[in-house]
Amino acid sequence: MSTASTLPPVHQYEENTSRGSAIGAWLKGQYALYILLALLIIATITRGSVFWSGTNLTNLLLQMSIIGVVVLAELIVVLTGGIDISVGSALGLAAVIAAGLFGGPSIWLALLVAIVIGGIVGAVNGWLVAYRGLEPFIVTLGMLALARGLVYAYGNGIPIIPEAAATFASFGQTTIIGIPVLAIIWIAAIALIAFLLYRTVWGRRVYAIGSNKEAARASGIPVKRTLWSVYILAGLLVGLGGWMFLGRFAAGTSTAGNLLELEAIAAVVIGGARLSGGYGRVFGAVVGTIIFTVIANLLSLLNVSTFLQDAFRGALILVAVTLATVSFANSRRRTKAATETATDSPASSSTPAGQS
Amino acid sequence: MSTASTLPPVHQYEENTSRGSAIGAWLKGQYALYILLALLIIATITRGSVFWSGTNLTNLLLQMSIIGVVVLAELIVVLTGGIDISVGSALGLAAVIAAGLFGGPSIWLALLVAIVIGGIVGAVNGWLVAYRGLEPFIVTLGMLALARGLVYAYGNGIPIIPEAAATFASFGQTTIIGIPVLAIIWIAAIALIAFLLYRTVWGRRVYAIGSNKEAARASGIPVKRTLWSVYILAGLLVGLGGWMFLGRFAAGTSTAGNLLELEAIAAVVIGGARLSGGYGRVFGAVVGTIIFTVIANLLSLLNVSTFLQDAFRGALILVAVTLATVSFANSRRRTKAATETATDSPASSSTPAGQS
Amino acid sequence: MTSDQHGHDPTTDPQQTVAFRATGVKKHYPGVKALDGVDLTGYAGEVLAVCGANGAGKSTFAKLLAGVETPTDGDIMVAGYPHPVRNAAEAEQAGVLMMHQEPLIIDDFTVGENVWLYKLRAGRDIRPWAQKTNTNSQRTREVLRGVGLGHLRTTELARGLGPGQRQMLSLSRAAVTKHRIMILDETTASTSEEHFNDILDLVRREKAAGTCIIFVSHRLNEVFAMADRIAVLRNGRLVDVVRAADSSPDDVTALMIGQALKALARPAPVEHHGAPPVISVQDLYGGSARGVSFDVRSGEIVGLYGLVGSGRSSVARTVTGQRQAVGGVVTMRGERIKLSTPGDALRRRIAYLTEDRRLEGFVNDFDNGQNMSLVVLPRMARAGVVNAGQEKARVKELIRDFQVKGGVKTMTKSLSGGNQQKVVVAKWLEADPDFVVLDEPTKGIDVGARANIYEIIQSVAARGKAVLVVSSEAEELLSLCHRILVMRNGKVVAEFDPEHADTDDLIRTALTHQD
Amino acid sequence: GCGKIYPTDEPASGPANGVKADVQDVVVGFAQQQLQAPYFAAMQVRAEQIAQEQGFTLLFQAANKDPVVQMNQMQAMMSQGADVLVVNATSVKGQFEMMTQVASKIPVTYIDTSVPGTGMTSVQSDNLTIGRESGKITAQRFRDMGKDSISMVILTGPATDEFVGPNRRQGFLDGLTEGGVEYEIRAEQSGEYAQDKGQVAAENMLAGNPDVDLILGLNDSMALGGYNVVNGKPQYDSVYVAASADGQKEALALIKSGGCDGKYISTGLNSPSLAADEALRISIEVATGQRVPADFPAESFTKAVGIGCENIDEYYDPNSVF
Ligand SMILES: Nc1ncnc2c1ncn2[C@@H]1O[C@H](COP(=O)(O)OP(=O)(O)OP(=O)(O)O)[C@@H](O)[C@H]1O
Ligand SMILES: Nc1ncnc2c1ncn2[C@@H]1O[C@H](COP(=O)(O)OP(=O)(O)OP(=O)(O)O)[C@@H](O)[C@H]1O
Ligand SMILES: [Mg+2]
Ligand SMILES: [Mg+2]
Repeated sequence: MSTASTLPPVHQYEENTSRGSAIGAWLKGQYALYILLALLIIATITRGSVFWSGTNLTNLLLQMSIIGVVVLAELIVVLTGGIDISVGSALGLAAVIAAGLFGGPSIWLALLVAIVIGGIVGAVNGWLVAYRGLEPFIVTLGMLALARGLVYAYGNGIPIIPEAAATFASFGQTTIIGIPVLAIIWIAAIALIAFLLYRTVWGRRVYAIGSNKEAARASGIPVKRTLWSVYILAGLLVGLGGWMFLGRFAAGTSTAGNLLELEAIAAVVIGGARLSGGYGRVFGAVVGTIIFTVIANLLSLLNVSTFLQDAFRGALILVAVTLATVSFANSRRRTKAATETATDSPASSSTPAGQS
Repeated sequence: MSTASTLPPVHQYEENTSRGSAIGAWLKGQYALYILLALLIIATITRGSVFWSGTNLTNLLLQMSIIGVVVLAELIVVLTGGIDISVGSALGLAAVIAAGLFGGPSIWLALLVAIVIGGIVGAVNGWLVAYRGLEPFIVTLGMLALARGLVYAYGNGIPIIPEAAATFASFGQTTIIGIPVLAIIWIAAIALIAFLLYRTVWGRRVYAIGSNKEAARASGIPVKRTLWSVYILAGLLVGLGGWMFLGRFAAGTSTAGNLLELEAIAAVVIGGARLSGGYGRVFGAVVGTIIFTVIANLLSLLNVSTFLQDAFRGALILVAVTLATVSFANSRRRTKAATETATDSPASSSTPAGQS
Repeated sequence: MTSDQHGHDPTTDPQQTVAFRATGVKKHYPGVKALDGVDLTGYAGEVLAVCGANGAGKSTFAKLLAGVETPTDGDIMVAGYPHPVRNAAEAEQAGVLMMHQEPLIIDDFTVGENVWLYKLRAGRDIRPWAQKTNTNSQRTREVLRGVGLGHLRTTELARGLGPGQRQMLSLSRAAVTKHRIMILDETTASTSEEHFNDILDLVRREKAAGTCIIFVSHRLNEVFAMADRIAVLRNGRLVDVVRAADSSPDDVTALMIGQALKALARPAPVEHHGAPPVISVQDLYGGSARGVSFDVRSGEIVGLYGLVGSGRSSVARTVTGQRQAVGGVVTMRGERIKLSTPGDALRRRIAYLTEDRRLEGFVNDFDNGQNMSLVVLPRMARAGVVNAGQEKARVKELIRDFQVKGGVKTMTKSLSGGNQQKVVVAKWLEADPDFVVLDEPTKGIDVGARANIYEIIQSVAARGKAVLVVSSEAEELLSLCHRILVMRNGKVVAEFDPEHADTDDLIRTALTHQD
Repeated sequence: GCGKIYPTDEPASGPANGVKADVQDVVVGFAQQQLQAPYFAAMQVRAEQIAQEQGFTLLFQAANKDPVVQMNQMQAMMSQGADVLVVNATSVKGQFEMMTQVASKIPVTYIDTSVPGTGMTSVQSDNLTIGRESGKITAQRFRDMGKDSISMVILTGPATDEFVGPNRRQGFLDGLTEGGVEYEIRAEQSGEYAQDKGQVAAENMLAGNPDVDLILGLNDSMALGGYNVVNGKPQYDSVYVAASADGQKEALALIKSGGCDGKYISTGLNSPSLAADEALRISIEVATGQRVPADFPAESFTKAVGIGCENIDEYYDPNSVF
């Protein structure tokens, strides 16, 4: 019997394969991009010549490359439905120990040390989360305090200057065809993470676990092992960030990486990732990184008073995210009027902008 | 075809109404309580006489009452599946404006002002989250920066001393039958929130929304309105906290409430609440508050080097939560052996200790 | 859209009181016209069945009526309510009660609280004492007993309930709410036949009280046992409304899918060559299974029948490593095995198709392609890097084979319930396991696609694999299996040869056998 | 019935637990404001050295710049039997009532930052003068280069910096004027007293104002960050760096190595060791009954000097902690 040959028409489905509407749909979801665009327009109007000057663009690249690597680490953790608030302290720890161990004689030894430290921190976090089933927030909160405490204890609060400080400083200033080497490292890390997430079995598993852990488990995915690997990879990235910190500042200060976690999470979230996991793109996280760096840079360029900077930053964030959804809702309403298809259905709140 | 209709409905199992192991089951879930117990034992062994002295107990009560009120605010937000990282700044803003508006002539006027400010902040957060569907993290991050910025701007970073500073100071150190009045306010707030959550329709709605927003909406619960009310109530509590801050320190400092959000979230989570919402108890949050206050107090009493304090605090948190789940897992294994029915079924990962 | 080819026009009836009237109702999702202009009237005191293939728009219509979704165009007036309902709260006030295809259960609430969930609706009454209903009261327990959940503790969390129990729990709300329209959206899909009697009883009572009942089901025998009129939807349009008395299941099937179904061939008999069974289970304990033993041979399809809660799923989960066995021996081809995770099982080519689609069936944020390839992805990858082209090509084939109404890039969660189920079935059969347990594989799947899935299952067995099918539908097992085991209270109590048994035998054994 | 935890406002008239004859029995509580800058860390190291030498017990806590935390820590010290407190206050104005309450139970000696009107005495660094001395040296250098008007950018403290930073800033500017140099401030941004933050702020300010003559950091850490930006970059060849205070080792090393045409022009001496010595001396005298609180003036200042290329050898010690 072959019902297949007489397929009933009720099961037919026409896939919309037109490229145009795909890009349109994609653009509609990229509200981080609109925020960035708006920021760039504001920057151009107010301080255009300075903002777009070569020096400032180089500064921007430098300023975003360290946090950029940390944002990638945060992203993969957030994709699993976790959160890592220890990234800042772990970066500090990696930087300080890499600067101080054996006196910090070589930048390559420091790279190794920093990555190992980061990896260890990540492995501990990941083990507790994956194998002991603990809440990531509380685990990484403990690690936040522990790592920062070790930073203080290691240098008694005094910055650690590696022996190879001069090499670090000159390495940090190196550019390749005009692009700072630190930025190149960041871009390489973006490419690596994008490849891992989108092109490998591991990446697919990360998304599956974040979206529906039970389904992932039932489908034979090694949930614990994958979760652990995510935290370890995040740790390695953070360690790399610590090393880049040394390259940029040539000293392991005890405040290195302070409050970085907040900015990293914010960049991931404004880039469209969902804190409950399973949804988020590398592209969005990168845009989020750029947004926060540009905001800080712009406030500096406009020489906004220290007293008002925080207020401006906060208001900017609130206005930006609100406007982005307003314009999104509007464009949706327009679509509706045009095609009579869109709705105010409850499902509409499950857009990326929706609450998790 | 209709044979089924000839058979009587079945009820194969006997009704099970046993209440026997209710307390046992409850105790099993209270791992925060064990952490606290362990801490108290450590405190008694190491610095017993000082720790349990009247002065220190009064200090402890004072130290936990302000954060305690903020933890309650955080709890109700977390129950809805949200997060509020603006509580610290909002507390600062309420304190500073209450101290400065009209010169801060009266503590009762200040109470009104603080609560109104807190309520406004909460209403803005809640409106953006509930009606604009924005991610709570990013909204309250914006508010965190905005409110802190306004604090700085309001006093140009200089603390605001209310005219009634002396009244505030004497109010803050008043005791009633030996209990500081601030602690009494905290206890009243606990009772209020417990009543609202456990005894009212509103409270059940909060849990329903946090547990399954779609189901809540589809069963006719006014999701948006309830969400908004939660954030407003949280704001009012934070405002109250700001006023209590004035009572304790008699000045609206620009650092008031700094980093409080982290501690508040941590207390809520260690108290067993699930960050994804729908699960969490007032009792747990109170225990969480006490735990963090006792840790800080104990580290001071033990005169642990400041460099190591953070490290100790972090290590303590990690060890405590890990041990708590170890003993929990063990007791589960024992139950299993005894009854031969318990399992490692997927559902077991959704215990409070499980990852959200 | 309406038809009067049956003489008297059954779509309208001036003699009866109108309960609701839908006119020109459209519901369009981006890229999908779920409903495309439906006019339908329901009357007080009747059972109106809504039939249609998967994705025809049945649930969509029900959701519009219940105010959970708002129509793109047209409106639905509920009798006694001044304007079209705009949200679930208004629908409640208008007296519409809906049992969703995915039941509305708050996992963190107790069973008792879930019974009274609608107490939390939009009523302005949020005074503390308004919540007074004791969710652990005698009344609550009676209500639960009324839907066959008397053995549950009212104070236990709903999180632990299986899909069948969730359906019945949601149904229990009918007893505690005031309503004039009751919608049952595939409430019977994951419950066994004997629960149908509870539901039938309930429906009769409701009908007598003047409620308009809308009944959605793919089981045409149930539809004909219950309905007064049958509305048939196809691709979002109302094809016809017929009187149950004037029609037959074959007519309705033809209306639904545009052709009549051929009868399913019996599976070819299995030949034993003395080889050890693929899987052999001895004295298995775990979950609610209490000492279960059976074998499944190569090429054999074994059915497992029982009532809701009889322990079938516990057995299925335990032998496939989804949960750990507490006692007992499982041997695979003579070798003793111990599975502690689904991953272990998969490595031994043992698979389990879950009955709990909502919780562990598919990944919410994945599209059909990603969901279907989830299990077999490592096979489509080299050194961990996915071969995207191969993946896409294979998934396209699967979508065609399983007649999924959706594309590779369609999000699985936006599919209709039955189409989601097809995705899940496809995902597991694609893994090509040596031993596969299918737990309620055809739940919610329409008659057309169902035949197709049976064929695929038979072809799997024909390739020498061992298949265990858990089902609540006796008929399905009788036509599909070589042998049928019946469970009761966690034990296998009888074995039938489908050639010499009928539905009644199975149900009676499941119900009345004493041990 | 009602009661008060701190029944009186009057400052304590003697050690909290009575006069101790033997210095070995004395317990000193040291409530440090923060440890996020080397200056504060160095103070702790010095205090611990002194405690070791003299044999008294030192309770040391740092408050992370938060008055609330500091209050809790002081309370814990008193619970532990501290006789006297050394406090580096977190907020000059904001802690008035708090410190009144604390000082009613225990003699308080402020170090570095004080809360006027409370406590027994204060050992302060005179930020205004320190800044002015450094400013004068910088002015001299620019005069030597033939410039008598400069443009500059300033790295300030965070918004919570109510007292110290503004004084150092004003002092330095006064010093420039006194030294005969006119200045124009092109931009001011916070570097939060940290090297990395200072470096970023300096980068941004220089991008907008590449032609400035001077980057002023209100402490050495930030100025070092600024130095990293301009060091070795040809486009910033004529940009110099100065700090108004601290005398951190790395900064002194730069001054020394650069000589009188180095990029890092000057800083001011704000010796954590001197301050710690003085404050602990006073505390011990009170605790052992050698003197009573009433003997002390409201405030005394530590030595204030500017450090430039000419006097660098007096102050540079490669082995110091700070
Ligand atoms: N939220 C949504 N977004 C996009 N499409 C949707 C959504 N909900 C339903 N659809 C589409 O609407 C169509 C009708 O779905 P509906 O759930 O009403 O079918 P159904 O008749 O109930 O099918 P089944 O028998 O499988 O339950 C389907 O093609 C489905 O993919
Ligand atoms: N460890 C256990 N001990 C006792 N009962 C359990 C245990 N685990 C599950 N149960 C209960 O056993 C009952 C039957 O479980 P199971 O899912 O195996 O049966 P089923 O026949 O497949 O029923 P359904 O049709 O609901 O899936 C359920 O009520 C479930 O709550
Ligand atoms: Mg449906
Ligand atoms: Mg089952």
